[in-house]
Amino acid sequence: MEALTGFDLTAVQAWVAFVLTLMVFSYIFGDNPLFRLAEHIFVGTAAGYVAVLVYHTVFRPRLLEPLAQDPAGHGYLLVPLLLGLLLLAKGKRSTSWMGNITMAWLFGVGAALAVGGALLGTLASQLRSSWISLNPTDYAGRPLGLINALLLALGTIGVLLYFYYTEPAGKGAGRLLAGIRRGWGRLGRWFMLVTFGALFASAIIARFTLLVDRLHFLLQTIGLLGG
Amino acid sequence: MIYCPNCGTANRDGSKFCNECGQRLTGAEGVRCPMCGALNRSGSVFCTQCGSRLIAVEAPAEAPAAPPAAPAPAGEEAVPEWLAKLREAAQREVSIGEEAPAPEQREEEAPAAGPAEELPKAPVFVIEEGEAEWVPPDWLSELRARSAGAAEEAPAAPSEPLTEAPAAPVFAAEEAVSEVPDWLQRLRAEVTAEEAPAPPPPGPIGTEAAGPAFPTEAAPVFPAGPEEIPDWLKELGPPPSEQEVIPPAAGPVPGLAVEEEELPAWLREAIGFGEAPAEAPAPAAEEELAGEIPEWIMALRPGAQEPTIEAPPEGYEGDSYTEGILAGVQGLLPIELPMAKPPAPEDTGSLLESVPAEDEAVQIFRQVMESRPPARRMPKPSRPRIGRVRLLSALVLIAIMCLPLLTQGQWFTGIARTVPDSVYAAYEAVEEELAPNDAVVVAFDFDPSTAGEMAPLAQVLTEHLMARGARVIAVSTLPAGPQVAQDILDRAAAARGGKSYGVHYVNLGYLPGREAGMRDFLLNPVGAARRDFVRGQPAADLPALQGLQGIQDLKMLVIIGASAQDVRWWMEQAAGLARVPMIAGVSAAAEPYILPYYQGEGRLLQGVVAGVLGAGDYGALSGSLVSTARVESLQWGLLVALIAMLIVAAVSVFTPART
Amino acid sequence: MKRILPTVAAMVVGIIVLIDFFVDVGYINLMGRLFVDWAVILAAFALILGVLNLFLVHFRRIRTRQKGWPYSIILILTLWTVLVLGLLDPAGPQGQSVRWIFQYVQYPLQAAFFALTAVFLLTAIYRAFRLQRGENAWFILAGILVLLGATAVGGWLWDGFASIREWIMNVPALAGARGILIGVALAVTITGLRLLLGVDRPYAE
Amino acid sequence: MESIQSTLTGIWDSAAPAIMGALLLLLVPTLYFFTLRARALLRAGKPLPLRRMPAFERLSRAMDTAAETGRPPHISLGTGAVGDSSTAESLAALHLLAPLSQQAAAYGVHPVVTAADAGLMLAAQDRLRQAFRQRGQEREYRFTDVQLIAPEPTAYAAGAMGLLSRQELSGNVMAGAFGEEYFLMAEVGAWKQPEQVAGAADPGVLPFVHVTSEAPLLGEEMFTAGAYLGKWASHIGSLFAQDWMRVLLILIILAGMFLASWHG
Repeated sequence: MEALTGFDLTAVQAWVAFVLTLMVFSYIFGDNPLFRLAEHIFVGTAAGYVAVLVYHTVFRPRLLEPLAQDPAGHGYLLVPLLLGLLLLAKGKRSTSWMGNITMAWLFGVGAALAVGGALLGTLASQLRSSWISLNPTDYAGRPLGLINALLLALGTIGVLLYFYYTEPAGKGAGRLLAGIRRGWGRLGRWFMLVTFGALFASAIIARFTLLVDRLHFLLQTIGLLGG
Repeated sequence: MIYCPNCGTANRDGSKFCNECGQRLTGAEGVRCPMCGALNRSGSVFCTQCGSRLIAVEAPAEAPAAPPAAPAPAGEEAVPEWLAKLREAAQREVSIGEEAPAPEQREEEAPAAGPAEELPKAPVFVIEEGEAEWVPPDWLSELRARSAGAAEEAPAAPSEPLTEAPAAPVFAAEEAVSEVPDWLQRLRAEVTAEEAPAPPPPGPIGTEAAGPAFPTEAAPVFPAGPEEIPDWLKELGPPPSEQEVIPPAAGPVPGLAVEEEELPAWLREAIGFGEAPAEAPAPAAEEELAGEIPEWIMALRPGAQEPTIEAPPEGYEGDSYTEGILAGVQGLLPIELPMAKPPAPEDTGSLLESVPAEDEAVQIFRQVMESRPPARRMPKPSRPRIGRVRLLSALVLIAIMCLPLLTQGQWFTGIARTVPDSVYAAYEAVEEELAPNDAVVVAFDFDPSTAGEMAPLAQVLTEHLMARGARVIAVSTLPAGPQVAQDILDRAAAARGGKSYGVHYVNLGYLPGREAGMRDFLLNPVGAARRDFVRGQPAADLPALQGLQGIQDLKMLVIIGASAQDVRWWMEQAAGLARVPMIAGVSAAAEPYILPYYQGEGRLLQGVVAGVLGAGDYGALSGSLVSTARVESLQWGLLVALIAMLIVAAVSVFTPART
Repeated sequence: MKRILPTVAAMVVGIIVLIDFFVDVGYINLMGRLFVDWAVILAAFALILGVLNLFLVHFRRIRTRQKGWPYSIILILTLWTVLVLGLLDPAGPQGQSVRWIFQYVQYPLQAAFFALTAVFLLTAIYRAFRLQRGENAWFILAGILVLLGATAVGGWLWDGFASIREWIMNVPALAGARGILIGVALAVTITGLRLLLGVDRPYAE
Repeated sequence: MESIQSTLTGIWDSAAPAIMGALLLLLVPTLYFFTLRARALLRAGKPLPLRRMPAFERLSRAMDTAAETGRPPHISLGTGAVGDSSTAESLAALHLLAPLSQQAAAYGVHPVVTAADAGLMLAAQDRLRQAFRQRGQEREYRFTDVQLIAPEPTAYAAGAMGLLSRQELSGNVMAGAFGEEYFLMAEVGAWKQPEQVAGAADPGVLPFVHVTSEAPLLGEEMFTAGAYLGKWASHIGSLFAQDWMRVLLILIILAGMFLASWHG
């Protein structure tokens, strides 16, 4: 760092991190100026860092350099360049509409990725995984396995039914079906709550690990851990 | 383009029904809600948008207690002729609000004062398409012509709707239009004699604002002779030129117009030129106005300071009205009621005569306005001492977690933890599947936020891979991931020795576009990454990437992810392309969600290592060290959490439920 | 035109990218990948406006002397520092100065903010367990059992907790998560489909 | 047993794209049909046969508080983006934003809308401006009404945390794609703000949604705002269609289980 600042930063840098960490932790005592300072520094650097990163990983290698080095070979890149410039028109109210086509592009691609991912990624694999045998002969000697399989089926379908939106005008068989659906959905909600509980407890483990790491860092910096 | 009044969807011009919600669009029989301007199906009782009552407002026409000069509208028809005419006029005239009387006139027209916005809109008209021509009386046209430039802006400034007053103008309008009474003629004479009022700053928006959303602004010609105004009204009454006081939403002060045009809109907004003057009026205009405007009206402006209202008593924290005219009034006046329910006809028609019942209401209102805030409080959402609980528990937790770190004590380390299957499986997969120089992609999908947990995990996995002689190719789908990855890679390389960057391991940096980026990368790693992260070299030149065409050349995919979603995406993208062995290192938080991918039929993962505890287990197998003090500290912290959970659960079982 | 063109663009681009998922036809795959690639570039253009918005919001705060405006000065200063250092340095994020800022400013801050949630979790326990009753017993029970199964204390009390934890994760929790995932996938599909059919036009004004 | 399972897996792996594609194509007419039905229901003014959703009632309460006190609500659109696979969740957030901003514009309240992605910010700006324009108050709208707090999730959460601790709001509404950072802001919101309505789709975030919001929008419920708040025919129709597809998927699950069980 000498080149940049003219003095050795290594002595200071750990303390910079130390002080900033303490400033964030001061939120334990409620909102205060130190925390606000840390928050604003954080937002500023993070925004700047992302912008720098995007410039160096997207703009430069994917758009500017190919266009600068070999304009003829990368003529197709003029399309995103043009669309991108149109998007900048959104900064002004009167020209804002010109950016709509670019927004449409983003939304179209995004929606397609979401639909494709949901169908082929999530839905296909989750449906496939839910096809478990309920045949007792498959669980010979492990009665618990059969119960587990039954619970899995009950729970998965139950959660799906819990979210059912339509409330039909009940008569006769329809009413009976709706009753079953509601009861099963209730059961599904319980499964969901168990899921939440498990995830919550696991999150406690994960987040406490992060706290340990920071405490370790703080104690190390003030020399209580012997460097 | 027609915007649906119900859902806001833009429809083709000429559409009859809304594309989106089926709301009828073409003109016709609808009822404009007086409160929000929404068009409702005719015959609706309540507004679909804001729930205001629509029907009763039409009713008063039947029983007006008119001042002597104004004849009661004749006939049984619900809508008197003059009203129909007025309606048509309202439709034809875009900004018929101009007909509002000149400010001088309004000096007498007390009830109009406060709710400047609500008044003109209060009458609800059934909008019909009609042919009949209506020629406005000449006094009206005169007024209109004169104020054409000036009053173009509809009085759209927001203000707190507050009193019973809104119903008044229904009758006002009716009287004024049906036949100009004597008193009005007198007034008119006065007005014409005087100079035109100083026009409020002109704004281009005015015409926009007075679009079809305000078809009923024709109303406010307020009949009220000075002699008939009770004292209380005079007190409440508006001073002159209230129109200027509450400037329309339009903004630019003439002097600034030039500069404004030179600046792009966004900049103007930022610097504040184009802002609604209500919020930041140009100084000159403000001063000019301030002279003639009494304080209380200034106070009505949005954002104005509220000098007259006493501050709530010390320590009061409840929700109360802290802004607007009702500041300091707590929970007494249901604000919505006066505007949602028009007063019963017999109360409202008698603006000009002081009816005892009305006096009473006025007295109450006055008392409310003058009295100190009552002691009653709005209930606050229950937050039972959670602040102190938070502080205390946080300090206890931190103290207890620091202890093992400081003392290096090993209370829990002696207790054997059962090493999960999934960790063994992961270790064995690396041992068995990998030969020296096999290409392995390691996804570092975590950033500093979760590095405290993920770094030790990534460290043991990377070290093991390097020990097996694999070529480690690192990527990250998080912007800040590559930086964290680089430190871990360098440390792992140093720990194993003899590994050089570019040959044995390489960092390809950030992959934008989430799973689309992952897919791209797996299909064509060199092409998708383009450059390496450390030196910015073209990826194709790196020795570590030689012969790597796509996922088929990978021997293993190691996903180290803090969020279950990222891990899932990698798995799904990779599994969709080829069968490549995968192991996952995940945060403990994601474990419940990822573990199933290791179990069961058609499993995608060869092994799962979760959290620091899993890293410890893995490290014990592969010969990397994970700090025991940290694990110890974590165990103590978890003990605190467990105890907290048990206590709270027990307490909640033995105490009655809160709501 | 103002309306039709964007709608057509969204539909055509989206449907091609979507078809790319389902078929294996050379030029469709090529177009699909190209369109996605361009979307990344376009999102980068959007970021220019985003950073501008961030700047303007805080500039306004300073100009109008809103409460806490000095903090906005700090924010703008740090933002510009990182931007200038990072854009001028050809090494970008790997440049010495940016790397230093990342290492000693952003990293500790980001880590500290996340570590703070550990403390928040304790109060969340308080709220979740106390203020909600009834069915919530399932939540509490599962939470306690999973925690017992993961910690040394649990193992010390009874070594069966570990297998109970594993069972919870592999059976009821899995069933719940799967149900949620399938439901969300369905909702996502319909939401995306409405856009691809031109029914929802969030890009039009 | 092994063989049946692996046969099934083999068939499924090769047939899944076709089956999923068919499902998608089937969805198009279903959606159309139910949209027409929903439109007819709306036109007839009949009550919609949808179950109660307390979260949306809470939302209206927060908006009423906004009208009474002049305090704005905070609407967080999540840390998702437009242009990648989180777009669907971002869309859900925008569908929630549209009716809320219309209501806010009617009350003359400027909601504080925040996002962590520039594209989403731009889309939200269009929504908000449109809402103000429909009230004839386009001038009221400002470029800075929708803020990009930070283009990075944790920094966004940190900024939102500050906003929620300091600003007096009528409520905190959070919907969209959230990740691990959700809890950071949600806990502060639950602590400091009078009303908190939150929704997320990622199961990893849902436990936190559950503990920080008394009226959560869990998983797919987050996508229903257009139907419940906006009363848009296509969105109501979507819910009907979704229920039918749900039944179809349950049948697929049951059929698959039957196939897996049936051997010998």
